[in-house]
Amino acid sequence: MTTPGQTPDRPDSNKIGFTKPDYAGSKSTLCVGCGHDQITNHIITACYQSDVNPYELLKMSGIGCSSKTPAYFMSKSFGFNSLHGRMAPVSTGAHVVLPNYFMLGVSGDGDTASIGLSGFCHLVRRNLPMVYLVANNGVYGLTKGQFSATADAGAQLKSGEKNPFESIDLCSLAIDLGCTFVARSFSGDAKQLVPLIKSALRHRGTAFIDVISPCVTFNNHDGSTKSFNYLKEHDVVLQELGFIGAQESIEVDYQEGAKEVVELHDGSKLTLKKIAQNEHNPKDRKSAMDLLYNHRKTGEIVTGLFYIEENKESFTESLNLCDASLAQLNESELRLPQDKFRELMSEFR
Amino acid sequence: MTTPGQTPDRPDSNKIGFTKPDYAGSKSTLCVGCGHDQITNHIITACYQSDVNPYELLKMSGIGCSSKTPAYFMSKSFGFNSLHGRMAPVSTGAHVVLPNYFMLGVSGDGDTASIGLSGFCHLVRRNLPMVYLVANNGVYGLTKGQFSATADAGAQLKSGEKNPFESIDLCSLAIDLGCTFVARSFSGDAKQLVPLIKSALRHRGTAFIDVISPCVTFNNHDGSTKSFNYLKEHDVVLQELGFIGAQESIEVDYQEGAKEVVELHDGSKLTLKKIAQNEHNPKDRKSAMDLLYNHRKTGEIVTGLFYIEENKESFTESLNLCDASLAQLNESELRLPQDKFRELMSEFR
Amino acid sequence: MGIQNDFVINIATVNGSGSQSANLVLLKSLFKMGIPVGGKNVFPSNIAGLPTWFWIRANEKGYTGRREKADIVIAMNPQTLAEDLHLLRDGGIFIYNSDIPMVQNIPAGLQVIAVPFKKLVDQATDIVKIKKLLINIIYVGVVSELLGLDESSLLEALKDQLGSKQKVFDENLKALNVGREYAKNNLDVLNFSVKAQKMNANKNKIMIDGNTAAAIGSVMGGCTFGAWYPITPSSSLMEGFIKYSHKYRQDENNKNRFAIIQAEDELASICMVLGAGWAGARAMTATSGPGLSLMQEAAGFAYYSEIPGVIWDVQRVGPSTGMPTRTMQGDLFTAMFASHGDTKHPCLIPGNPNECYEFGQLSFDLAERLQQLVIVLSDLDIGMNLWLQDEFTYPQKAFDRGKVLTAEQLDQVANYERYGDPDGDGIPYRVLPGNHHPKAGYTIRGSGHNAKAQYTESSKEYKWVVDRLNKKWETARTLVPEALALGSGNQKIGILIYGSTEAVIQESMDLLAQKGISVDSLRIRALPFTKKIENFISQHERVYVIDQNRDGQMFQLLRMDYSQFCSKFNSIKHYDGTPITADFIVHEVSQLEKDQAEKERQGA
Amino acid sequence: MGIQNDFVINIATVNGSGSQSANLVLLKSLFKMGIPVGGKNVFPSNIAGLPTWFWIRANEKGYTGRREKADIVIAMNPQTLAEDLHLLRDGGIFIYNSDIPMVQNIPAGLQVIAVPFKKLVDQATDIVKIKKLLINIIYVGVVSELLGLDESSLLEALKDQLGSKQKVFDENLKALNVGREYAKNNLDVLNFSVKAQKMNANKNKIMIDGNTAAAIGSVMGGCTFGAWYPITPSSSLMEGFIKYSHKYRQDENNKNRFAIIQAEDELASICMVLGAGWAGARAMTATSGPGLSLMQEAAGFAYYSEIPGVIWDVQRVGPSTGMPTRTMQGDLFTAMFASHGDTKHPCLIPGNPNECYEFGQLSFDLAERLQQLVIVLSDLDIGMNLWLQDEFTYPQKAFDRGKVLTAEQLDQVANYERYGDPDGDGIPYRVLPGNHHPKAGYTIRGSGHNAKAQYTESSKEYKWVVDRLNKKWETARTLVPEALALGSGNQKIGILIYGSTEAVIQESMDLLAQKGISVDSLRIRALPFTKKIENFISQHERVYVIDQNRDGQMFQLLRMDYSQFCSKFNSIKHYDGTPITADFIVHEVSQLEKDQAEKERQGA
Ligand SMILES: Cc1ncc(C[n+]2csc(CCOP(=O)(O)OP(=O)(O)O)c2C)c(N)n1
Ligand SMILES: Cc1ncc(C[n+]2csc(CCOP(=O)(O)OP(=O)(O)O)c2C)c(N)n1
Ligand code: SF4
Ligand code: SF4
Ligand SMILES: [Mg+2]
Ligand SMILES: [Mg+2]
Repeated sequence: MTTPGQTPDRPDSNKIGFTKPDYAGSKSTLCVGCGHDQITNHIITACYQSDVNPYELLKMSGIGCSSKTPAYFMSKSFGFNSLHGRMAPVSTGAHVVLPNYFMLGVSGDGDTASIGLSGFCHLVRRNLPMVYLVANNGVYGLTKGQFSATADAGAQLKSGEKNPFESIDLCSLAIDLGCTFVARSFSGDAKQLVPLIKSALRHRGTAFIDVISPCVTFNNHDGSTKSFNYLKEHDVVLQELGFIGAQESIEVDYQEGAKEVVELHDGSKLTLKKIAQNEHNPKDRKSAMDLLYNHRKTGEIVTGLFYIEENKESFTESLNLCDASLAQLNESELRLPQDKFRELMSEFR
Repeated sequence: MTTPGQTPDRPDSNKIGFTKPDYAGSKSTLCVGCGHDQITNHIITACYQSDVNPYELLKMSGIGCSSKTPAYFMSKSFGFNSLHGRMAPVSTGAHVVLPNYFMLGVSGDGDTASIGLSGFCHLVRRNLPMVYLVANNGVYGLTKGQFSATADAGAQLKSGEKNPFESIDLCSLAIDLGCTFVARSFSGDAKQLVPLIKSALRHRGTAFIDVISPCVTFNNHDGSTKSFNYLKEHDVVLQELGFIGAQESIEVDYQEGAKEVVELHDGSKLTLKKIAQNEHNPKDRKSAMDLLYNHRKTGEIVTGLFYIEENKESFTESLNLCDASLAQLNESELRLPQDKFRELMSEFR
Repeated sequence: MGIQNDFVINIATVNGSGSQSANLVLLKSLFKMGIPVGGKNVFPSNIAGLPTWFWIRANEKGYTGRREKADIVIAMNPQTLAEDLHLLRDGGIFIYNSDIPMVQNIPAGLQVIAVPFKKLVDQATDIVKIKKLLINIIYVGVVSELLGLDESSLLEALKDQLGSKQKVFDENLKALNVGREYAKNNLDVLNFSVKAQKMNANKNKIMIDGNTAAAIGSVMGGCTFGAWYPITPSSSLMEGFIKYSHKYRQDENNKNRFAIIQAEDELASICMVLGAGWAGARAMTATSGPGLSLMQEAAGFAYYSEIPGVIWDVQRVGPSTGMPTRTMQGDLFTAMFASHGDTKHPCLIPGNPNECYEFGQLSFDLAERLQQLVIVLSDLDIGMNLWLQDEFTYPQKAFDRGKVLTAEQLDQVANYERYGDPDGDGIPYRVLPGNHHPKAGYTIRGSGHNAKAQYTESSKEYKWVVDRLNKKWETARTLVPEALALGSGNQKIGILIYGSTEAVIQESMDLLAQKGISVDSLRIRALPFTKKIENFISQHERVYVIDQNRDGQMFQLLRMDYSQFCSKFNSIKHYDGTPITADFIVHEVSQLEKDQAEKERQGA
Repeated sequence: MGIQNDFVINIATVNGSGSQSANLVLLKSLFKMGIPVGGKNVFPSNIAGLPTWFWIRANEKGYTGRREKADIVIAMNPQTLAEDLHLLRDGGIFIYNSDIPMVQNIPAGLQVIAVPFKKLVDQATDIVKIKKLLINIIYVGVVSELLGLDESSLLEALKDQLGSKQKVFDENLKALNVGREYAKNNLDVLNFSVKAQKMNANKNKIMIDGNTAAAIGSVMGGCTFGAWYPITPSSSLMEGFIKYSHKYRQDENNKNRFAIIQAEDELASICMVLGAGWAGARAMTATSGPGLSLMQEAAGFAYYSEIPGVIWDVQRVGPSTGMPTRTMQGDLFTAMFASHGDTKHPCLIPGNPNECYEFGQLSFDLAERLQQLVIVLSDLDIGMNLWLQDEFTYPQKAFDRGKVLTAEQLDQVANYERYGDPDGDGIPYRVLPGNHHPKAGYTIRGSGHNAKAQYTESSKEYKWVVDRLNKKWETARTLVPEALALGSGNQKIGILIYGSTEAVIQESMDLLAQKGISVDSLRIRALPFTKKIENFISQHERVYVIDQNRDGQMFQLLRMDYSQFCSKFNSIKHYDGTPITADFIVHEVSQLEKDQAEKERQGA
């Protein structure tokens, strides 16, 4: 079925017939230079390039500057700009009704690591199939720059105030809670983030991506550990990543031996070529944790895919859902037939 | 100062003049045989033996069978039986006002790992000085036995229903979040739990103890991984633990070489003698995590002290509080003097 | 000249002792004998070992609500022996376990029967483990003999309750007979002053609790999504829904036509309902006061973004944690005004399990028609006690899924606006995610939006939408279930009730009539109020509003909406955690009527 | 024959452009000239780049509330140029940036002044980076010249706002002068129809926003504990409290006599307040609607377990996330009835920053006296806008810490009960953790408890405590701040207002009087209502209740409590997110009065 708006004949169309403008959203109202706008662009690129039908994707978010971004990409898609900290449970409810849809959520570090922490943990624990992206700037942008719980110990606000608490590392937390796809990236790193988003969309459980996304207005100064400058100096890129769609032939981007290949749920592939020297094995939880713990001590920000597990049962599978959407079932499918009803009534006599 | 009720002359008095009955609470209304009642007893023993003044201890809890236990020990102490899932923030507020008091909280797995998860994580992150004990039975006892988030994957309810989700391991979570004292124990193991509680009370940050505490009514059957039988068969005790009060001479219980000694905040000491053969180093976060991850795969429940760090700044320290309690300051200490007030007013002209 | 088919038995035990099944045998025996009967369980907020009372009321006229005092008390709990004596009416019968020392100071006139249960249970079994359990069935045996219960009804009830395993059944039967034999041989059965006699009042009746009824209603109402966090006294509602869904809602491939999620807390469960409701499923959650309080923020989102959903609030005693195992109608304000900033929600108020069943269905029709949360205010008394009810009727109507546009229909619409008002009833047209029409996609939000669902901070656009929401509220008024009247309608005095007070209203009216006070009554079944309620008030000289809460919440809401009639209103409040009784109502109304007469006399 | 000292200027810019400081220079210049003036910032819910308006109202009579239309618009934002034209009154002056193309269809009669800001800023500086910023100060220069602002006041204001760094000051001064010169040389300054003239109305006055005032009040009120989660428009309250605490509350060892915790969410912040309040600290949190909704469950705990604490709710537009940067009085129901199951809280409603300062102190006295949460309902208009106020008075009274028993005092008490009522006012005596008396220790809980603070499920004990809580509510009625009256008190018409409507009430009354409609007014400052409010209603024939919310929440509450007067009540509602104006009130009242007269004529 061709959905409206598809123009398969145009030369700049992707495999499913959409051009890049089909993935556009409304004009951003974020500050000029905000990392979140970079993420928006990478999402658009990833979805366009990897042939994601915008009509078959749900955009989710909470509240915050970051949570506004779904308005700025893919206007054709339905979006749910929920409450502060509630992206996780809202997504859980929506997913169950449209389990075959892509679901892409953009939350903030405040939205996820502060007010939404419990929902995040439980979503991960359930392995809810969605891309859960946190645009992490270490502050509450929308309320004018207070520290969030991902701010590093010792990091400074513009005012000079220092954060006394250890930061919550959403990646190690996710791994510990059994998350099946855990990565970190940087809003400025298209090369890394675009293939991560593409693969995450094809993953069959929760795909969590923590994207350091500098807040140019409140957290981009010296003393910040989430500024563009800090990232430029401390970003340690773990792997060179590639994505090969299910339809594409693997040879395109694949050289025997040089890369590790992870086959994703729908047959597409994620390729990894190590850059940094280390013992890290992305299929081993303990190894992933060790990697994070080792880097924490150095002040480096290691980015890349930390952990992936394609075999764990997803939440959807545990629900044993019928094929039709729960929104579309009718009276005869949902009500007891008359005889069963009578039978049931007789139990109460 | 002798507080009322102290009877230093009696032979069965502890060093500060209280007898064991001084640590008693009201009669338990829990089911006969409930693990939580064992914990109550161990708390009483630990406080009595380690000379904790009941007048200087605050008892905290949430809601659940487990959260009822503070009523069953130390009636002389003030207690706060709060709301479901809210022990952490309530304790945070209370601690700040009485920072020199012992604070001992008993929560449940539902209370902490489900509805209270966010509060727990943030309390740990802040390193709030208190003993945070979870009486973990893998179910919601008080609401009649539904799975909680610490139920293991594949564990069965009495009805035969299986839990499809990976359990939240509160210990690895706490370690990951920077908790400075992390242990697991079993309600039936007085030898281990009593010294743990004693040491936890003298620790200068958050001391978290996850105590497997079987629910005899709803989760003590075959197929449960939190039953008395399961524990008997799968409990792997890591160390032999001992506690030496600050006043006591260390020779009492200390043989060169055989034991590791951790000096606690007030000069008292925790001694550890390895039982299980392993590489575990309780002063190294990564090592502690590795231990937990290794045991997870085996179905064993490893118990003991996993991690301890005595040097991290506690929440109280970060607040730079004055000596007097915030409850006791008077007008002249709190209000601006007249001249400063006039000065301040002039800023608005 | 004893009492026949009109008695209250109160059985005092401890919870977790297995007395519940025994009590149900007794209750069901009476039911099967065709006698109208009701059962109420007064239990503690713990799991085992604390005092529990089970009230059985049998009454040939069909009065099965609570009555203050019992005719017979079976006192099995030594802890409460002394206070249990006071549960009896004057001249009542106190059956107690003679193994425990009897208290002193027995009120005069009581008839005391000591039964040596320990000795009896030794006759019934040698298995030590089950002795404690079997004692319960022994008291059933004793009392069944005293009351003269029909043997076949008794055995049938025993089979229903304990018949699934033959061995268990046999053990119990033996114990039952030990009790019966004891009574026959040792007690003056013949002259026992309270007797049960077969009658035929229970044709097409069932005995059911409201939570089970709501669960069945939700199945029949097409609910496909449930998210919950356990809380007394609502848990059994969702557990019922789980049970019946699994039993009746699997397709030919054993796949589920439903999804039920045990959430991590109530914030999550209501948000899951919002997600599912937005995506088009009939979605619900069940909770009680504390959970409803936690759902406030999300409730406001639902109101403003117009997502359908259903919340069952099975009310218990507040404030705060309160008394989780006691009943109250205390959440009216919290439900109706759930959330900050000019938010309001239609509420349905069932009066009995049958209406729980009906509202289990209707709530979804209304929620989807109005694109709102519908909050159903049940309570512990309805939800967890056993009510004698007409058998439920099979639904005749199709689901009303409200205004939803498919992609094809969208093609026909020139200027589609998600938050418009093309019909002038305040209700816009929804499109569901999954609708692939280019005009369909929109982002739902709790922040300011215009008719086109676009973000706005414009005063004008904002105001237009919230004014439309007010219009929708007026439409809701015409759609919610109508209030139900009893009585001729010609009396000067009107009684306004709602919810579980239904159990005693007919009895109250009859008793008042006997006292020469004739009244009409009207039972409110929803908020906002309907025209009929206004009419009722305007047509009566004095109106008694009966609340089961301290603050007279319904009374307050009525005064707010019908302040023009304020001089007519009187508030009657019952709020000690027990279900209201006819005696209480009669007492209060007659007192107030007397005051009124006095006033009039003085005025004249 | 122009206007003097009675004008409104509206400056349209985008946020994040640095216009705020410039606008404050203008505002403060007028203030320093001794002219009554007020400033309101209408800003978007984002951080930079969206339309923002700053309203300045100067008025010699002291009317500094909002007025619907401006005399002068300074239109710097091309996005809103067209709509900004409509902000002007007939004949108003439109100053715009001639670098951007002017819109067509300029309403007749407007005076349009084009200023080439780009050219001017090039004269002011060569530093590209600061050009955008300096443009703002240039429009200040232009308009100051047109209005004829007093030079020294202008320079003083510039120094106050931008004087901390000499370089910055010099740059701005240069730009200011470029603007002034431009005006002098190119515009008809002399004949400009709006003029400002020095006067002497601002002696002992300050310009302050309510959040800052509340912060200072909380310091003076002895608050030692704050827990919060940032939310517009309340953040600046807690940030002010942090600032002043650090500045004024360190002891001789530089140790803090306060603790402020940025919590992980509002559930946590209110629970931290409960913990600290229980332990004896004066504890508060500040939030707005969504946060208040999240605090509902804990609010019920505070009510039932009787813990003092203060919540500042700086209200914004709901429902739900609504419009975070617009104002509303929409949380009355949510605050007063916060939590399920018969819960209610005293609320204080400040009408201006001075009362924010006063209530910052009083709230703690009341909270500790009543052992309750006190919810202070401020709003965005009070909290974030700049109001002309009398300088705050230094507190004369000691803290009222309520009924607290020390260990020594406990020795004197025979039968101490934490939840008793020895004084008959419904208020028990507290003991604080840390009290080492053997009778002191108790466990606080939200579950059923008796007078002795023991767990109970007894109907009688439960009822006793909640009845006492109701008695306490009546005591609260006698302790909350009294309503304030304006007018002779002899009129037939009474206007009931509350909160930020204070800004326009005197103006409204004066304007109404000019129209021949004399009214009295009464400003409600707290819930529950006081006797004075009842008297006011009973003494007036018609009462107009003015709400800044859609549902007329105060109107509803009044009808609930004073339904006997219901026929007198009329509801006037303003709810588009902007602060209410005198024009609106005058229009509504006169309209309703006309209807009334019509009715009476027909009746006659
Ligand atoms: C319940 C509630 N509390 C507080 C707020 C105010 N608020 C809006 S966004 C935000 C923080 C956003 O931080 P983050 O998620 O990191 O997003 P960012 O703006 O930094 O991208 C807060 C506290 C709110 N909207 N709702
Ligand atoms: C807000 C709220 N939701 C739900 C409940 C009902 N409730 C009481 S205790 C409990 C779970 C207790 O489980 P856990 O903490 O594991 O304690 P346990 O009884 O197992 O010791 C629940 C869900 C409640 N009291 N409050
Ligand atoms: S405030 Fe920070 S996070 Fe928000 S839009 Fe601006 S730069 Fe981005
Ligand atoms: S139900 Fe379980 S957890 Fe609760 S008291 Fe009984 S045994 Fe303990
Ligand atoms: Mg952020
Ligand atoms: Mg548990």
